[in-house]
Formats: sequence, C-alpha cells, structure tokens
Amino acid sequence: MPSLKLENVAKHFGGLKAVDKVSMEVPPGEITGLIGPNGAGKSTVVNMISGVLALTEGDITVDGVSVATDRADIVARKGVARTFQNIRLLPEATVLDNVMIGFHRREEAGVLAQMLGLPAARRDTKRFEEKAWDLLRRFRMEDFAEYEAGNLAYGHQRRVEMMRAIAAEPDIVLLDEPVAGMNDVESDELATIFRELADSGMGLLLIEHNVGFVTRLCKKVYVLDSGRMIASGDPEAVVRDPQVVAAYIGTSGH
Amino acid sequence: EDYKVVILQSLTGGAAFIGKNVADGAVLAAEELNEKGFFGEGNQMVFSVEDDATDRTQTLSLITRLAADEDVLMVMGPTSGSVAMAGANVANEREFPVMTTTNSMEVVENGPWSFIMTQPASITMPFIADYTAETLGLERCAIIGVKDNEAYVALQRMYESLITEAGVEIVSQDGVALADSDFSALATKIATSDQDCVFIGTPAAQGANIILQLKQAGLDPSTPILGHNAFASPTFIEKGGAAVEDVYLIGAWVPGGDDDFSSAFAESFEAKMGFPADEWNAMGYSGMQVVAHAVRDAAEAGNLTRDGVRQALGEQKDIPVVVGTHTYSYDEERVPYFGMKVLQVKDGAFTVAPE
Amino acid sequence: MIQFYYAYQPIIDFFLLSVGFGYSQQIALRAGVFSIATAGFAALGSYCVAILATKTGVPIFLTVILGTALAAAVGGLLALPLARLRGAFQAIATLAFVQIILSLLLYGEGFTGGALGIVGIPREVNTWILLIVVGLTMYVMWNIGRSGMGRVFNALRQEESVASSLGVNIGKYHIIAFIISGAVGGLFGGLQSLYTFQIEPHNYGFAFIVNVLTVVILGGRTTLLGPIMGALIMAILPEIARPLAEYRQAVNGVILILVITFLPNGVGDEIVFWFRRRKQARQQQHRASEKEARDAVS
Amino acid sequence: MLSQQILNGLVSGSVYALFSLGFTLIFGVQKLLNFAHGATFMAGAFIAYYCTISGLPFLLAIGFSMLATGLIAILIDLIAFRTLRNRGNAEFPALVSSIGVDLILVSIAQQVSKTQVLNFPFGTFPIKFYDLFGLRISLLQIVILAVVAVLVAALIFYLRKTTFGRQVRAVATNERAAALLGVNAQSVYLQTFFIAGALAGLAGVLIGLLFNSIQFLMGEPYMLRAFVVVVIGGLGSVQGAIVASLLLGVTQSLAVAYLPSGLTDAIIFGLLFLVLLVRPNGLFGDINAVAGGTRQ
Amino acid sequence: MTTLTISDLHVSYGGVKALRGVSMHVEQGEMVALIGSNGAGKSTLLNALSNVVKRKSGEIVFEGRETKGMSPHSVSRAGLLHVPEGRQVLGDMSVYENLQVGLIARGKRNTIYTLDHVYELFPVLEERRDQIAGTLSGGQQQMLAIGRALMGGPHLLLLDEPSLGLSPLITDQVFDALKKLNAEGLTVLLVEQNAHRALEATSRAYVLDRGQIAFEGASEELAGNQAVIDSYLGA
Ligand SMILES: Nc1ncnc2c1ncn2[C@@H]1O[C@H](COP(=O)(O)OP(=O)(O)OP(=O)(O)O)[C@@H](O)[C@H]1O
Ligand SMILES: Nc1ncnc2c1ncn2[C@@H]1O[C@H](COP(=O)(O)OP(=O)(O)OP(=O)(O)O)[C@@H](O)[C@H]1O
Ligand SMILES: CC(C)C[C@H](N)C(=O)O
Ligand SMILES: [Mg+2]
Ligand SMILES: [Mg+2]
Repeated sequence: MPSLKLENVAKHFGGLKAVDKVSMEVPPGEITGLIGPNGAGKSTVVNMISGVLALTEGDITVDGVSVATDRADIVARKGVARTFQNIRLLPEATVLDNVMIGFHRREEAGVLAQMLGLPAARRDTKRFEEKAWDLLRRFRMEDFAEYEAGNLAYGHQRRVEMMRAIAAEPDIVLLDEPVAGMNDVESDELATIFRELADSGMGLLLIEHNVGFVTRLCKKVYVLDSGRMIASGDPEAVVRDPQVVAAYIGTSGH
Repeated sequence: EDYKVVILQSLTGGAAFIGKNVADGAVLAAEELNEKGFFGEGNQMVFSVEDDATDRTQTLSLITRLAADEDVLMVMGPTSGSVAMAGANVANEREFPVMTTTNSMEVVENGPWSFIMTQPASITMPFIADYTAETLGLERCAIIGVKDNEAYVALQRMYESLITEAGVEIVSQDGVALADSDFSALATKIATSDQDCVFIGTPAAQGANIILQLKQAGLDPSTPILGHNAFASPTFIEKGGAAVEDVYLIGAWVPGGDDDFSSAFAESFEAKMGFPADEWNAMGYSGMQVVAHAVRDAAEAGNLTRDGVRQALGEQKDIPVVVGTHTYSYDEERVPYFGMKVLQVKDGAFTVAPE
Repeated sequence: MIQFYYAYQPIIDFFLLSVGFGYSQQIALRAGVFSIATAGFAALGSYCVAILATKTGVPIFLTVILGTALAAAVGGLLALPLARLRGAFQAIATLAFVQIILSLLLYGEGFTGGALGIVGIPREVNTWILLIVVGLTMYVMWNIGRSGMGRVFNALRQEESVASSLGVNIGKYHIIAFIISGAVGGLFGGLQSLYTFQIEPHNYGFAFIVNVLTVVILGGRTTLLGPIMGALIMAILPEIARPLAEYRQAVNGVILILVITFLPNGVGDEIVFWFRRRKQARQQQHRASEKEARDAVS
Repeated sequence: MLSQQILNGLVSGSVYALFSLGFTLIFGVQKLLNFAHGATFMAGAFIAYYCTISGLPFLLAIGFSMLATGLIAILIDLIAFRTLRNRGNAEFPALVSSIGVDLILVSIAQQVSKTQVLNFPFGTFPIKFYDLFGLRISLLQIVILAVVAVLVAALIFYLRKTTFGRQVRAVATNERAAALLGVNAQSVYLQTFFIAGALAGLAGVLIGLLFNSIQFLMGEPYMLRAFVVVVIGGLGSVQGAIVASLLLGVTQSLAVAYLPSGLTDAIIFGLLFLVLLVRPNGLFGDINAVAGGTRQ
Repeated sequence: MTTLTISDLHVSYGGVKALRGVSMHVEQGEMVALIGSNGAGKSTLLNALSNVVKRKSGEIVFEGRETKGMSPHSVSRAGLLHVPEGRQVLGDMSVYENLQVGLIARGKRNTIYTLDHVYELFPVLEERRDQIAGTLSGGQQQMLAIGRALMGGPHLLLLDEPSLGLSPLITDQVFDALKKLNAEGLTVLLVEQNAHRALEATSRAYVLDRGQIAFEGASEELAGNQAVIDSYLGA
C-alpha cells in the first residue's frame, strides 16, 4: 500500500502564507493526526493534496509519484479520497445514491455499455448497491437509506460524507473534522470504524479538534500553527509540548 | 343549404397584422353576401373564424381536424410564410381545398388543392421596378429589406433582379428583422452614402419608421423612396406623417375606394369596424368574393364537394373585387391576377402616381 | 379511434417530436449543463437531412444518420470551449451558438435557401416511425438513468466538487452530455424536416428555445417521464383554450403559472417522486414495525 | 460617419442599459431570469402611449407609466416568483412561470392594440437637431443620454450608500441567513422588482419615442439583448451591465455600418462567444471563479 | 422574568415528526443548555423558535409575545437572534460587511454590543475585516457568525453548536465569552454536542431525545448523572 508524502509544501493567498513549507507523511495502515488552531492551514493542506488548490511551492507524492499538479479527479483515481469540512452532499439525492456515486472509480462498464444497458453496466450497479448497503449498516444509517440527504440531521450528514469517501476503498483518506457535531458516544462508534479501516491497510489523515479523540486514535500527530509545522510525533508528547499548549490547547487541559 | 367555409388566419402572433385584417374583410364580405341572398333561396354560407396563431404546429393540427370534418368545404387561409406552406402540404395530402393568403408560388406548386390569394412577386413587382427604371429613370438604388420573412425576401429578390436587368445599380443591400425598431445606424449609413433612390421592402409601419429615421439622419429629402404593396395601408401615412410624403409604392387598394363597389366597401367597413379599411382588409373582402363565387358555382353545377369547389375555384374569372383593376381571375396555372397601381403619397393621402 | 387519430394525427406527431427535442434538452440539464443548444442541433440535423434529401441522391435513411452524426460531432466540439463556463454563462454561450447557426443559415442562401428555407423535402416520416424512434431514445435515456453515467450526471448537477473529489472527469462527462444532446437534437431535427416538408431558419429561433425549455421544465428535469408530460401539456394546451380565441395566449400563460407553481419540479418528476416517496414511506413503516416487534421480544 | 455611428450606438446602448439594469438587479438578488421583463418594458410604452393620447401631459404620462410598470413588476414577483422562491430552488421553475406572465401581458397588449403598431403622436416630443462637432444629434438623444446617466448614478448611489445595497447582497447570498439577521427579504424583493419594473417601463417609453414604434412584441428582441448584456457584464453586476450595454450598442451600430448585413448577427454573437472564452464570468465577474476540477 | 416559554411544541417535516410536544422555558439572564444525540431535534427546535420552520402546533412566547405568524426577520428584530447550524456566513461578502448586515436586526433598540465589543471578543475578525467570509477557516467563520448575531443586539441568543469546528483554545475563549456575556445580562439558549462543556457553562439543562424532553434540571446535577448522559446522548 502506498504512502502519501508532502515535501516543503506551501500555499500563499496574496500576502498570507496559509501553509508554509510543510512536510509530512501519511503512511498506510495508520491513522495520522493533523491538528492546529483555527486558520492554521489544515484544510488548505487537504485541498492541496486533493487537487482543489494549486501549490505555491513543494511537492506531494503518492507512492513516490508526484500528484502536485494533477486535477482533482486524477488524484482521486490515484487512490486519495476526502471529506469536506463544510459538508457537501448531493442534497436532492437519497442517502443511498449519495453513497453509490462514491463507487465511480470502480466502474467497469464503458459509456456505450451503459447507454445500451448491457449486462456489464447492470452488474456494476448491482455490485455497488450491495456494497453500499454494507456501508450503510456499518455506519448504522440503513434506516435513512431512502432519505433525501439534504434533510438529514448534521451528524448524519457527516456519516454520509464518510461513507461516500471510503466507498471506492481508497488507499488514503483525508478526513476533515469527521466527528464535528457528534457527542462522545457517537464519536467512539466512528473511532472503531476508523481503526478497522487502518487495520485493513488504508492510510488515514485525521483533522480534528477533539484532542482526546486524536490522541487515542493516532499513531503520529502533526501540529500546524499559522501555516507552519510547530510540532510532530507521538500524540501524548505533542499535546504536552508547551508551544502546542499555548497555541492550540489552552490551559484548561482538555 | 349551408355552405361551410372556415376562415383560418393568423389572428395572433407575428403575421397577425395581415391575418387579422384579412379575416375582418372576409367576414364582412360573407355577411354581406348572405344578407344579399347571393347563394340563392334558402342557401347561405356558414363560416367560422379560426386562428393559425402564426404557428406551424397549430395550423397543421387545425387543418387536419377541419379536413376530418366532412361538412367543411374549404378553408380560406392560412395566412403566410411557413405556416401557409405547411397548411398547403396537409391540404394536398388530405385533398382539402385551401386558399392561403400568401403570394408564394411554392404553395401553388405544392399540389392542386392549394391556392394563393395574392399575386406573386412576378406579377406585382414589375409595376414598381419599371417605374423605378423607366418612369423615374433612376440609376443607383439602396435596398432595405426584411431578412427573416420569406414573403418579403421573395419580393425584394424579384425587385432586385428586375431593376438590375433594367440597368439600375444596387449600391447597398441591408436586411432588418421584423421585430426591429432601431434603425439609427442603418439610417446614418444610407443617409451618408451615395445613391439616387432607396427601395424599402418592409411592412407598412416598419417602413414608415425607417423612412422617418432616414430623414432624421439627414437623407437628402429629394431622394425618391419606393416600396411595394405592403405600404398601401393607412398605417403607413399615419406612422410616417410628413416624412412619407412623396413615397412611391404599389397597391391594389386605393384607400377610400376608386369605384362604386370599392367605395361602398370602404364605407361599410368603416361603419362596422370604426376604422378605415386597409389593403389587407380589402384583400380579405375580395378573396371572400372569389370563394363565394366558387362555392356557388360548384353548387350550381351540382358538384358541391371539395373536389367540385376546388375545380370551381381554379376556374374563377373576372370576379368583381375591390382591389386592383377590380376584377379577379385565376389563370391556367392557378395564378391569381387582379392588377396593381403605382401610387404616391401626396398631401397625406395615396394618389395614383404620375405616369 | 381511427377517426380520432385521423383528426388529431399532427398533434400526436408534434408531441412525439417535442418529446425527442425534450430529451435532447433534458440530458444537458441533467448533467448540470445549462445548455440551450438543442435548437442549434435540431437546425443542423434538419438542414443536413433537407439538403441531402433534396439535392443529392443519398438514401433517406442515411441522411438522418449523417444529420445525427453531424449534430453529435458539433455538440462534442462545442463542449470543449464551453468547459470553462458554468450556469447562465453556458446558457448565453449556447445561445450565441444557436444565433450563429441561424444567421449562417440565413446568409448561406445558395446552400440553405436563406430566409426562404428549403421546400419540397420528401415526407418520409410518419407517426409510427416517430413512435419507434422515441421509444429507442427513451430506452437509451432509461439506461443512462440507471447506470453510472446517470449517477455521475446527478452528482455534476448537484455538487460538482464532490464529483471531482470522487474521480469524475468533469470535462469528459460534459462532452458526453453534449454529444448525446447533439445526437438526439440532430436526430429529431432530421425527422422533423422529413415530416414537415419545408424548413426555414426561423423554425429554430427564440421560440423554439423557449418551447423546448418549457417542455422540460414543465415536465420535469430528471425523470424519463418529464419530457413526455411536458410535451403532452404543450401539445394540448393550445387546444384546451381554443374556444377562448384571442385570449388563448393569456389562458396558456395562466395555466403555465398554475402548473409550475404547484408542481415546481415539473409534472412528470412530481409524479415519479410521489410514487417514490410512497414506496419509501411504506418501507419505513415496515422497518419501524419490525423494530417494534424486535423490541417487544427483547 | 464613424463618430456619428458611435453616437448612435451610445444612445441605443444607454437605453439597453436601462432595460438591462432591472434584469440584472432581479438576477442579482435572487438568481432568477425574469422572462417577463420584456413584457414589462412593452407595458411601459403602452401605458405612456394611452395616457398621452387621452390627454395627459407627456411628463406625467411617463411618471404614471413608471409607477405602473413598477407595480406590474411587483405583481410579477407575487404571481410568478414568490411561491416558488419560498419553496426553494426556483431557478428553472421561475423561468416557466415568468414565461407565463409574459404570455399574459403580451396577449393583453395584443388585444388592446389590435396587433397594430402604435406611435406617440407627432409633436409629443419636439424634434430638434443640433450640430455638435459635425455630429447630428437630436434633442431627444441628448435627453435620453442625460436621463440614463442620472438614473444610473442614482441607482448606484442607492445601492452603495444606503443599507439597501447590503441587504440586497445579503439576500442574494443566503436568504435564510439574512432573515435570521433581521433582513426583510420580502421587502428587498419588492423594492428590486419595483425599481426594475420602473426602469424597464421608462426604457419602453424612450424606445417607443426614439424609434417611433410601440408594438406588443417589442419586448422580445430586447430580452435577447438583455441576456447578452447581463451575462457579458458579469451576472448581477450593475457596472458590468452598463458597460456591456454601451458596448453592445456601439458594436451593433458599427456592424450595421461596416459589415455585410446578413452576417451582423453571426459576428456579434461570435464576438460574444469569444468574450466568454476569455472571461468566463463576464467582464466584471471574478475571472478565477470557474469550477471544473482544476486547481485554483 | 421569563424570556422564553415553549409549550407543547410539535414540528413535522412531511411525515417525519421531529418534535413531539416540547415544553420548556428560559428565564431572563439565564444560560440554558439543550443537549441530545444526532437527529434528536435540537436544530429543529431552534429553527422553530426563529420561525424558520413552521410549527405544527404549540405556543412560543418570547418576552411576553406569541411569535406565531411572525416572519423570521421580525423575530430577530424583536431581539431573538439565532446563530444557525453550519454558520451560514454570507460567503460572498467581506467580514466587515457581514458584521454590518448584523446591525439590521438591532434597528433602534439599545444594546451594549458594539463593533469594538465584537472585535475584542474575536480579534481575528478585526484582522481579517476585508477578507471574503467564504474563504475564512471553519473556526473563523464560527466566530463571525456569533459576532454578527451580537451586532444585532440580542435579548436572547440561540446558539446551535457554537463549538463546532473550534480549536480547544478558541472553544475556551468562546465559552468564556459566553459566560461573560451572560454575566453582563445576555440570555442564552445553547445547543451543544459537547455535553460536558455545555453543562459546565450553564445553570440549567434540557435533554432532548427523539423529539421529546427526556430530562430537565440543574446542569450540575445532570453532569453528575452519568446514567442519564449515557442513555440519552448515546446512539
Ligand atoms: N481563498 C482564500 N483566500 C484568502 N485566504 C484564504 C483562502 N482560503 C483560506 N484562507 C486563509 O488561509 C488560512 C488557513 O485556512 P484553513 O481553512 O486551511 O484553516 P484550518 O486550519 O482548516 O482551520 P479550521 O480549523 O478553522 O478549519 C486561514 O487564515 C484562511 O482565512
Ligand atoms: N428539512 C427536513 N426535511 C425532513 N426531515 C428533516 C429536515 N430537517 C431535519 N429533519 C429530520 O428531523 C430530525 C431532527 O433533525 P435535527 O436537525 O433537528 O436534529 P439535531 O438534533 O439538530 O441533530 P444534530 O446533532 O445531528 O445536528 C432528523 O431525523 C432529521 O432527519
Ligand atoms: C414512469 C417512468 C417513465 C419514469 C422513470 N421511472 C424515471 O424515473 O425515469
Ligand atoms: Mg479547516
Ligand atoms: Mg443540529
């Protein structure tokens, strides 16, 4: 399984250095954390990896091959999936259809076969439907399968985002605050799923403000502040780093 | 007996300025003829007015439906353009006589069941083309036409080829759209270019407006302006006012009438409608005379069928009408003839132009 | 029945033609492309067929294929520059495309007959042929709706960035949508010219654009039933209000407003959605009662 | 002749601007294309015409017509847009309902005018020509340029210097959020529709006067131009609409004057196409804001 | 004095019953928490209070006035300001303009909250006053949404998950700010997933479960009752 690497990646918006010479790695089979204060540049990192934003400097590689200038869909085809911090669903489509679109990369039937309704196209649809239901059950969302996604409660919308991202079994998943808006019990359910995904060999990048959650799950944590990497390493150690405490965690000891 | 005829014209949409007026004239004629007992004791024409909406689809479905109603002998209409053409096509398919308002020979050529009511360009345009080249002796003409209506384009093409043959040079050719009203750029262009006449082949109101804008743009007031029979409408003078003074045109209808029959029509039309008749009202009135004669002839020949009416219509000769030289005839090719006059606007009225 | 068909046949035929144009328009909207190029595609198809059929000896069947291919190819090419545009900007660019086609048709008099158009096109198409072609078109649309392509189109329409984050090549699918829209538009344009005997540029102008849009919006932008219902309403609307003579237009306006206000997704889509929702409600009820039963046991 | 043609183009363009501003405003605030805008414009000319021939002084007729078209526009909003808007996602349905309103208005006008082309009686406005640096300019053209300039300035002032402009933008961006912040979206809609209608009505009167022609179908060609202007200018951009209107007016004048007449449309729309390729969001739109999976 | 009284409130979306007879009250100067799991109906309740969604039945009385039939903007102009779920900043407008739009709800009412006050609470908003709000980071947008509501001079502030997406430090600051605002007299109804945080900051709390109030009482008492928390905030 491939590994995702960032080398000296920077993104400037006009004069603002939103991300400033950041290097990090998301290895397979592990959950890697990315934390930092609001506006530190975490989502910007995700946007650069996933092909939404162009890099100002640096390089991003998957399995040693650069993806830094690839279009978003090409990055996705190379096995990198993501969720969005500001939830983006197909609001009018059902939950099931929202998940189904996640399998796009795995389609085998060609355009003509699809238009003519050849068996190859039907097989695709059938296979995806089965897998989608598996996912729905795993995320305990099967009761909502026929719901219009736009009408779901916030926490449920988050789950749809995640199911869609992992549907096509990507090598790397970038999760931008996946458990925001969930309480501890709900977050723990998802933590189990994340761990299972990592165990199956996927590399996860987890952005999250719930520090307890991050320390429990991650093998390694990177900390961004004002675009720069101020710490990285073992989660327990990182969250005690005075610089991190001052910039991010605060004194109330969370 | 009842003779059932349907007057199907563009009462709405782009060609309504023709169709509505033709229908008004035709209705008046049919009412008068019934009143006069034209069809003989106990007989009368039963007519209804339908709208082709200047829409091909609606026309097709209406004609088909009317064709399916065996009581209907014939249709007077539809009005013009592709609507008339499409109408002619179903009519021939369903063997159902139609007398379309248009002057397009293609309608006639489409088959024996489709007729045209107005004279084709090859008959009308020589009147004004000869007047341009010979009577007025003009040499360099600027042409303004309508680019998006095939009937007007056909007239313009005919005029162009006739004057070119007669040795008149065409210095410029411009097309406007029927819906345009902003001619400022065109007017400036023509007013500042070099020609000794301007021919305008547009509907009356639009033509008047173009002339107004030409004059406002500084066109030499002595430049002769010519047009075709579309200008023969009170609208032209009403819209153009002083600007259209001296304009030459051709017309089948001399407003107010120029013999007993036409004067009587002018009077009764204004009495009924509250406004004076124009060329299209007169055409509708005249066309209905021809239809009525054809229907009566068929009845008298004991062949009151669609085929009988069709044959009778094609054989109509010298029917008294209110337009042109006051008689209306179809020739062997079923081309209508009733003559034209070259007119000129003088003192805010149409008069016969000096020879 | 035969009598009815005899009297109303043109309405039926025009309904079928509108359904075809409707699908050409709908496939673009489904893919999130606000294209109004259908008028241009139809013009291309219909002129291609008309010119070949009246001026050359090409077999009629082949002229239709060529017209379809031409419109599809132009559709594909049009998609390339349009790739950078979205929403109303696409609409205006496609409007420009239609206007350019129309003015070239007016201008190329020697070839296209200018404003006079082309007359004397053989009438080779009848209701049955139209029915078969509409049927085939529906079959393809139905397959598209149930396949990955349909899912991609849905995604592109609702949230493009999501689609591309999942590996969808947006440009490619826009090209596909334009090619299908062009092919269907060109196909029915060709059939139309073999049906109406005479064509002119004016037939594919602003009124055409507005009409096809109305068919699809009024009928429904996403389901197979949409264009059918839209075309049906547009075909019978003039007939309903006919007795009102000159106020007909106004009555048509009132009907359009009422229908779309109460069924904003379009009549066809609302019908399909209604059935879907009913099915969902039943499933939900079923699951709920299952759950209760289980709870009672435990 | 070149400068004369540019002047002609500027006058036509400034009337396009009046027409298009309302269209752009409505689009700007609710992202809806109002197909009935052309009919409102037509109604303006009709109302002023009937007021004038029934003896009302011309200025009063104009004022009355603007008031009436403003109210007509409000009515259009209530009938065609309001319910759809409240249900959300009105973009396409509103197209159809506004076409419905257009049909109704045009049909009424057709009945009233009996399909005839109308014109203001001669002498409604004095026909006077001036010679200005060799240019022929009429009093009416001068008045139109001045009136349009003043109105445009007033509108920009109203949008920029009062809270109205901010409310418009807030509603345009997110109606629900705006409502939570106390913005009365309904009143914003009513105001924009009134302004749009009144401007369109005035444009109708001016066009009717300038080109001596009032007709029930007169709105249609202006709608087509308004689409072009509004998009080229950048959707919802007031400055964009003005610049694009003037550009379109001048381009059309020059095309008529210097290009083969059959090809003017092809050339103008070809240019339009090119402009869009170079500036995919119009002249005054954000050049970078193009989606499509490419990195920004 | 009672700022807000809700009695027997029912809300449905089509066939889905989201609220089934909710009754609660908020006294003036109080800060009250509303907690519950995903889909419990918390956001629906706040939306019903600001009249963004229509209630099916029940009464809502704000400062002595039944709000039934009032439009959302009148509700906010009356001083009931709602910071919605998902922030809903005006994405095309600058930070400053967003705050200025916030002023509209204030009208001519007196308030202690000024632009300086907001800048003091959230200094980053002053730093970024000209940035387009849609490009702010998630947390920055949350601050803007709260700041903007304060500009409207609230008598009652409804907050839907204000800590969502905020870093721990900023969350602390926001809760400190809320406590401070509350101490200054602002009445707050707070929806939070972060139950511990919410209970620690408030004096009273309600737990919503599948559209019904399952528990109400002093926050302190609830915080100590792990059983209640587990059974209602779990799954
Ligand atoms: N398009 C843009 N233009 C200007 N500034 C931007 C743009 N996009 C992001 N920024 C700025 O870049 C910085 C980094 O933003 P980013 O969204 O990556 O933060 P983040 O770490 O994800 O924060 P949060 O935890 O609040 O989500 C912020 O200050 C933000 O305002
Ligand atoms: N517009 C809508 N249409 C249909 N159902 C809806 C709609 N909005 C919410 N619901 C349903 O109402 C229920 C309550 O939703 P609500 O958003 O109020 O939950 P919540 O308590 O805020 O959850 P969360 O903590 O995830 O935000 C959910 O089952 C949801 O699916
Ligand atoms: C009734 C069918 C023709 C419609 C079809 N189920 C669809 O949604 O596309
Ligand atoms: Mg972020
Ligand atoms: Mg919620």
